[in-house]
Amino acid sequence: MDLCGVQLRGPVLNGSGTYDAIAARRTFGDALLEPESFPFDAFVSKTITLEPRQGNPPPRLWESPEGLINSIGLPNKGLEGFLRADLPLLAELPVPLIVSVMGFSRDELAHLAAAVGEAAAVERVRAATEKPVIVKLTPTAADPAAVAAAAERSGADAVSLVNTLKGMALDPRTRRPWLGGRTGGLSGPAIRPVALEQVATVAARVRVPVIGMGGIASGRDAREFLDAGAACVAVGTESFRDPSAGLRIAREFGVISRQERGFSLAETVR
Amino acid sequence: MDLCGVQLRGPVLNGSGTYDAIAARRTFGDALLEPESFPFDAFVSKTITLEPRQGNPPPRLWESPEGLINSIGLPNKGLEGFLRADLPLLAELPVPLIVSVMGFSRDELAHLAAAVGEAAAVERVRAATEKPVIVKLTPTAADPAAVAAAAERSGADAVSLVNTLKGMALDPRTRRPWLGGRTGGLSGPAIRPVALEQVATVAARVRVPVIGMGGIASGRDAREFLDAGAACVAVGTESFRDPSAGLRIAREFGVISRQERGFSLAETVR
Amino acid sequence: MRFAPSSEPRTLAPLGRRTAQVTANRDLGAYRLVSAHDASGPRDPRPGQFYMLAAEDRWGGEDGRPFVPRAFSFARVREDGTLDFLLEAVGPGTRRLAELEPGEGLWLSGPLGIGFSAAPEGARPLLVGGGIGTAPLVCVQDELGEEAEVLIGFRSSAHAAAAALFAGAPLIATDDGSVGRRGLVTELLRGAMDRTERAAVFACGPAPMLEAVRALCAERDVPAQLALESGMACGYGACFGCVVPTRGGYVRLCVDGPVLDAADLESALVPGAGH
Amino acid sequence: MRFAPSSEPRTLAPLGRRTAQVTANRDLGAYRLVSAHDASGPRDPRPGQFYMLAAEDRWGGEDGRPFVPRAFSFARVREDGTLDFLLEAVGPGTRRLAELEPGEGLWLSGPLGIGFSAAPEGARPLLVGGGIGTAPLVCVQDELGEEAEVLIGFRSSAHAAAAALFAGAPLIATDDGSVGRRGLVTELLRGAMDRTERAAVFACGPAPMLEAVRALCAERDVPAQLALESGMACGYGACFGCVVPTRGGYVRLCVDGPVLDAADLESALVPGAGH
Ligand SMILES: Cc1cc2nc3c(=O)[nH]c(=O)nc-3n(C[C@H](O)[C@H](O)[C@H](O)COP(=O)(O)OP(=O)(O)OC[C@H]3O[C@@H](n4cnc5c(N)ncnc54)[C@H](O)[C@@H]3O)c2cc1C
Ligand SMILES: Cc1cc2nc3c(=O)[nH]c(=O)nc-3n(C[C@H](O)[C@H](O)[C@H](O)COP(=O)(O)OP(=O)(O)OC[C@H]3O[C@@H](n4cnc5c(N)ncnc54)[C@H](O)[C@@H]3O)c2cc1C
Ligand SMILES: Cc1cc2nc3c(=O)[nH]c(=O)nc-3n(C[C@H](O)[C@H](O)[C@H](O)COP(=O)(O)O)c2cc1C
Ligand SMILES: Cc1cc2nc3c(=O)[nH]c(=O)nc-3n(C[C@H](O)[C@H](O)[C@H](O)COP(=O)(O)O)c2cc1C
Ligand code: FES
Ligand code: FES
Repeated sequence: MDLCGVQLRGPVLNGSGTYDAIAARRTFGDALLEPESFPFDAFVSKTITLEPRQGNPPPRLWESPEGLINSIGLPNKGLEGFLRADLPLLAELPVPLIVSVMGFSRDELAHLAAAVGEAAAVERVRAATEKPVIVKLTPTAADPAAVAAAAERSGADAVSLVNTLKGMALDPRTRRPWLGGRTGGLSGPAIRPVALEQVATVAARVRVPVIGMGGIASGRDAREFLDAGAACVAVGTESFRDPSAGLRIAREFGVISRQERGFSLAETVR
Repeated sequence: MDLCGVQLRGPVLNGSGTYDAIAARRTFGDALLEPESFPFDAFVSKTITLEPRQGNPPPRLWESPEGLINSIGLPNKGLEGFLRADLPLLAELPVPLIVSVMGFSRDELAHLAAAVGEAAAVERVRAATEKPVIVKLTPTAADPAAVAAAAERSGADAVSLVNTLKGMALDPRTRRPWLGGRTGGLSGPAIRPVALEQVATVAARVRVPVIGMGGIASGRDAREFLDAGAACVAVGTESFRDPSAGLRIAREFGVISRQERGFSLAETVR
Repeated sequence: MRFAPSSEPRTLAPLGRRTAQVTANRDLGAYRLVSAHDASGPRDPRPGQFYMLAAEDRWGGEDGRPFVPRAFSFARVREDGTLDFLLEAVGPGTRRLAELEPGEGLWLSGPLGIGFSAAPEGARPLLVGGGIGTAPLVCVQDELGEEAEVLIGFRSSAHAAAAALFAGAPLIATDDGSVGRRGLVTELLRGAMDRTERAAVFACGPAPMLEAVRALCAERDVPAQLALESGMACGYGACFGCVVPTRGGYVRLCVDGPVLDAADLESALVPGAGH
Repeated sequence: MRFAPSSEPRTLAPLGRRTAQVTANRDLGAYRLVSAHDASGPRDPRPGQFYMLAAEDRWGGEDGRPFVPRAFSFARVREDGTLDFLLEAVGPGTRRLAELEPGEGLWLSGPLGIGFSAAPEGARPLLVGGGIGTAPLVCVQDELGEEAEVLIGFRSSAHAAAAALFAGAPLIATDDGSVGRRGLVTELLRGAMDRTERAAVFACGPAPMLEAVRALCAERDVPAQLALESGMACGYGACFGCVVPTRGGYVRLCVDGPVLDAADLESALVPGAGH
């Protein structure tokens, strides 16, 4: 399949910031580099900012009903550190690479989805690169489809959604916010219906491909996002529960697709 | 305790549209009217509109991971039917009554939370009644605290949140939207972290009491919403799982409060 | 023609959710028959009423479902308050219930809704059931005795095992002819109507079957009560989720049904019900 | 003083999550000792490495938790690939694991992280454990043999039952003096250091204990390795959730730990860890 002119062997990507292929290689060894072992059909880097960032103070995680709240805070080596230390290693991966960047000043893109005026930010990125540009939308915008349409008008080659929903947890002992960053982002199956709605609504509005994510944990879930209009899906939190969730989901998805072809054949025959 | 000048025996309300005391009486009989059996400390009616409404076509429900998606569509008898048929029966309940109304034209309040300009809508309600006015916020506003502050400035005596999050489900057979209303509202434990964050943020911004809800299923959950700054809580979806969930939650909450008093005493003693 | 019940055939439910103890869970061909001792519930639920059930433990597994309880007609109530439910495992909720072990706790509330009304004086009750929809007819037969004629249809002989719940010799149809007559239960009904001067139909089964029954009864002006199904979350009128369209508008099946007078329905094909 | 390991003490994990079969689950005072046969895993995980565990069935119950897997040091590995885990049931995840029955499936991935490095030439290893933190020291002792001195502290005699996992006669302290000496394990450590010319500390336990050990070792310039705990979601560096502050900034405990050189820490009091 084709995503913005790049050939992919399948539709399952990772969610940005939910899989560190370099750390995974330290843990699982070079087996990870085998094309048939690498869990995704394209690899999306953790979001990079211009300057290095430490991220939020711990604790950074809290479990909620069928979900996870994180306040990671975009820790990364900064653009320079990334280009020097990480990019050469990521270039060894057996699949195409998508680099996730957050503007060239942090506030610039953090506010991307808040207003249509932000479209300018995408235009600036667009002019600076020949590579396809994918814009990730925030799910807290009052009207995600309008933001997606604005991104498309400004030249985005694809849009990707959803990001995590804003959430909070209290420390049962102190009764004050548990997360170092006070609030965090909710991900996982809990948000799947919200994600599916936004993906469907955005896909109905824009022409560019939509990368859908939010709580995908099985081939059936992936199938639903594609049915809702996504061109590709991404797996985030489920990779925490199963380091090769991406592979499993692609396999399950394949079985479903074959079964469905089988069924429709049977129906035709009847 | 006191909510806008009305005395309540405790802090546990029902979410509007999630408990029909009249239907419950048909099912459970007059036992429901006993003060010690009635599950809530004040009763909130289903939202009433000026004209009668049939609501959305079925199917109206879908289950999601630790959540429920509904597209009920505010069916109700209209103001006149409510005043004639329902109000006399609701007046027999052993607790104070809160009537939930949706503007005097439907669109008016449906858009309440979308923009600060809507404050006018609240002002108009304010002028029309001597009773306390509680404004329910939509959780899809980009900035719920700003909307809450606008409602407060316009004279709301309390604010209530969260309503359901917009979500969707597909029919596995047809792969098209399952719900008659295409999209629906997600409620239940899945949304609790999102609700808790919005309640905390709104409570920090407004002076009027906040009625907090969203996925409350236990006394511990209720406790968290109060810790986050809510004056009262409301129970919605959990009443579907357990018709006297309100009572159970109040009881559990009481036990926790007593234990905590015990603990802090023990700590003081040590 | 209409049923004109003297009063609403509804036994009140104790307020809230209680725990019954599972006493048995046995195979009945393609179904399970789950028995639970509902010590504090009423002994006289009306045939056609239902209960909302959930397992006390492990309700909510992988992927956080089942989440809300599930609706089940009772098939039979015994004097000591033991309730029998006939289940078909079609999804996460029924699968969990189907594997309940004796001694486990079953959360229930009920009896809920409106059951079947008595047949008009002098009419012969025809009980028409399809598949799992035969369940509520068992207690209808218990109540009406030999007066009632039982006509039931099943997909296969494994499903037809449920016929053992009925007294006497019910007429059976199966899709494959492996038990009883080959064909649909509506064909049995047509035959029985031909033989019966004044009939009154009590039916429960899949929506297409109920629709065929409704059309047939309308054609012959035979009064019919249909026990419908729709997706429910609460079972006591709280969520407004279970509505079905009637000639008078949407009604909540859990408080105004599940048994409806066929005369009130344009069609028994309820959107979103069944598997 | 620092440890200067020649290479990272890390055995690679097979990619992905696999199922091990639970072979035993027995009481050990206040703890459970769960054994599982990890047929396709490596036979040589490094002491101090850990596994992410989840029950194959029923992971996620009431209220949708546990959701992510949980981290556990292995206490021992046997030649056939059976792993022993020592668990304390403190929340929904550990409670579910504590009730695993022989024959059930245990999802695991690992070994993960960096384990303990060898002690510097000529130094006497002092293994210092507190409570459930004694678990990874069992396999350290298995490896080092009599050379190592074991000093362990517990809340009560029920917890001190874990001492049975160690060979020889470990020195024990309990809060209530019911087993061994009354007091804290750091007092045992102080005594052992007084007796030992060149010591090298291997420690695991609750954060306040580790901080006391760190401070004591810093004071006496004794090299120490501390196995820390922090809340983890993935265990392989994917989520960036498990960071702890070090002199060099935040490090992910699951890929750069859980064993850290005490010299790299300002404090072992990690925010949000432990119960
Ligand atoms: C009044 C009444 C009486 C009944 N009596 C009986 C009886 O005696 N015996 C019996 O076996 N059955 C009976 N049923 C049917 C029974 O309630 C259903 O079979 C049961 O609810 C199915 O639950 P499930 O979890 O196994 O299946 P599911 O179909 O998975 O869940 C039930 C509901 O969830 C929704 N749903 C379906 N798929 C999904 C999905 N993938 N994700 C989210 N939601 C989904 C649908 O709305 C469906 O109706 C009765 C129903 C009613 C209303
Ligand atoms: C490297 C390492 C090795 C370990 N080795 C062992 C070992 O050998 N034996 C052992 O017994 N333990 C060990 N632990 C600790 C063990 O992982 C925890 O005890 C376990 O994660 C607790 O899970 P739980 O679900 O039982 O408890 P919980 O504390 O409920 O859940 C675990 C995490 O969830 C979060 N949390 C706590 N309460 C809530 C709540 N109410 N809602 C949402 N989230 C909540 C916290 O972040 C907590 O850390 C180790 C930990 C690490 C990091
Ligand atoms: C721990 C964690 C870290 C994340 N970091 C990033 C990030 O750096 N950049 C980004 O665009 N999205 C980030 N996300 C959002 C995910 O890419 C994804 O949009 C979201 O988690 C929803 O998908 P899921 O439910 O499958 O996890 C992060 C999510 C999690 C859980
Ligand atoms: C079936 C259903 C119907 C609802 N109807 C209304 C309504 O009429 N008016 C309203 O203000 N909120 C309505 N709500 C929202 C609830 O009052 C509540 O805000 C929301 O469900 C979150 O709480 P919960 O998670 O405890 O259910 C409805 C919710 C559900 C699930
Ligand atoms: S099931 Fe809730 S109203 Fe009928
Ligand atoms: S637990 Fe996820 S990065 Fe360490």
